[in-house]
Amino acid sequence: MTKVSNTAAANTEISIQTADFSLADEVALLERDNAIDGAVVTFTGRVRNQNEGKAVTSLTLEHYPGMTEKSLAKIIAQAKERWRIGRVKVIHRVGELFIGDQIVFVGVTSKHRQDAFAANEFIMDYLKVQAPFWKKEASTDGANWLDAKTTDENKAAKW
Amino acid sequence: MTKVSNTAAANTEISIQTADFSLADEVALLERDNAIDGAVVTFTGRVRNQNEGKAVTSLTLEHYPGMTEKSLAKIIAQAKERWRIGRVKVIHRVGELFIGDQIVFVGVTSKHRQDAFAANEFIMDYLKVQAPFWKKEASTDGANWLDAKTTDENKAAKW
Amino acid sequence: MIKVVFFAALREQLNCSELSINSDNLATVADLKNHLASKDENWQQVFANSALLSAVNHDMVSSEQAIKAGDEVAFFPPVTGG
Amino acid sequence: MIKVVFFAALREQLNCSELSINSDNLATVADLKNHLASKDENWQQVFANSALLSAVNHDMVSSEQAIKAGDEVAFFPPVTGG
Repeated sequence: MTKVSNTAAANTEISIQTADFSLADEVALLERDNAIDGAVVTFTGRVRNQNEGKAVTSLTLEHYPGMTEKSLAKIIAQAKERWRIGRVKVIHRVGELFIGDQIVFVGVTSKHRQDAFAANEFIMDYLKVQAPFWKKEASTDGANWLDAKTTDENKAAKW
Repeated sequence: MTKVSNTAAANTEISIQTADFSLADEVALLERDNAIDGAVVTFTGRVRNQNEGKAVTSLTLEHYPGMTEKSLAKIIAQAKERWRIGRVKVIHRVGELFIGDQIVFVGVTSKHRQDAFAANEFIMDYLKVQAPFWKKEASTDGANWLDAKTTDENKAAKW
Repeated sequence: MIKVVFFAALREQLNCSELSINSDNLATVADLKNHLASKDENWQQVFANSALLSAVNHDMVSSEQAIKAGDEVAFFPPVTGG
Repeated sequence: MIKVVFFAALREQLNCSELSINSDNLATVADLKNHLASKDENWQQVFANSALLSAVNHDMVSSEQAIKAGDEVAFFPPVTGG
């Protein structure tokens, strides 16, 4: 089972999956039959080779099935209230991931670029502090659950 | 001649071209051998099917060869001074483009997402008001040079 | 009955991912927390952590949130996705 | 001599994309503008537009910018790329 869940509402799709994704395919879907939106902003998060000075070898992502989808849908709905955006796609992978692997994708289209930039960053900032995912990091220090960062809390609070 | 010019500096590439580009290929280049940057933000601008209520059929992009590259390099250098970013790629197409065609691409990588988001939007905002490109729009109203928008001036001034 | 689920570091510390609890005498999330903390020293220590988050039926809530039979209550550490 | 180039709507209005001008007696971009505006009524009208932008050797400049022989001076409307 590579696709854990796939939630679709009007112009919105959320996917929690173990499988990798293709940026090109995702953007093609956001743009298909969508000539009214001139702007497409994407964010891709990947596994870095180091974190706070330690050499990372892998990450294991756990999540809370059901709540994950609900919290992401709520974040996207808030973004749609605040900005004039067209389509939104959020993908978050779970399971074990290695250096350079894609972890998360957020794609937003809009008529005007400002809305797509703001909504995309807002979704990422809120995903970071509200969506129930947890990372366990395997590094030179062994396997450890990552601590949440207060900088992420502060960043989300600024919107 | 599809490639008008290609300017590369350390971790920076600027391409002015008539040919289309592949988002997937561009992002692959930004990510290749780059495991220190966990964040990749892309902006893609496309030809919309309407503009200020008129049905658009095509756009013709003119630019000032030489100055275009110089002004984009300056904008990217400013972004690199302000934010901690890794690689930057800017592509701008010139010539005749049709509905849905890609016009412009900005890709930025960084260790932390905030830098990539800010630098990408900054580059787009400054490109809009400083890089010597001009759009002639073919629409139901005939062929007309587009007017610059004061909203773009205001947006760039906010940084 | 109330279904209670635990995630990530919390799940490992408690060595428990899910349990069912009789909801009689448990009016709020705080009551449930106190009840769970009374299990033994380990559970007490874990639930003393003020950073712990709670959700009822998939919505993040505060400790004052009322709970009732049939609810799903979750406890977990601050999230670290993205 | 100074190389002068025009772009976009300006190029079309003047029906000219490039010309060479003797730089004697032209100390600044403003001097060059006045000189060009004196060509005929069409050029005068075009250069009366205060939104017009100028660049010297590929850098955006104000009208006070000094110019000298060998420079490339450009005039164009506000830009609309992206």
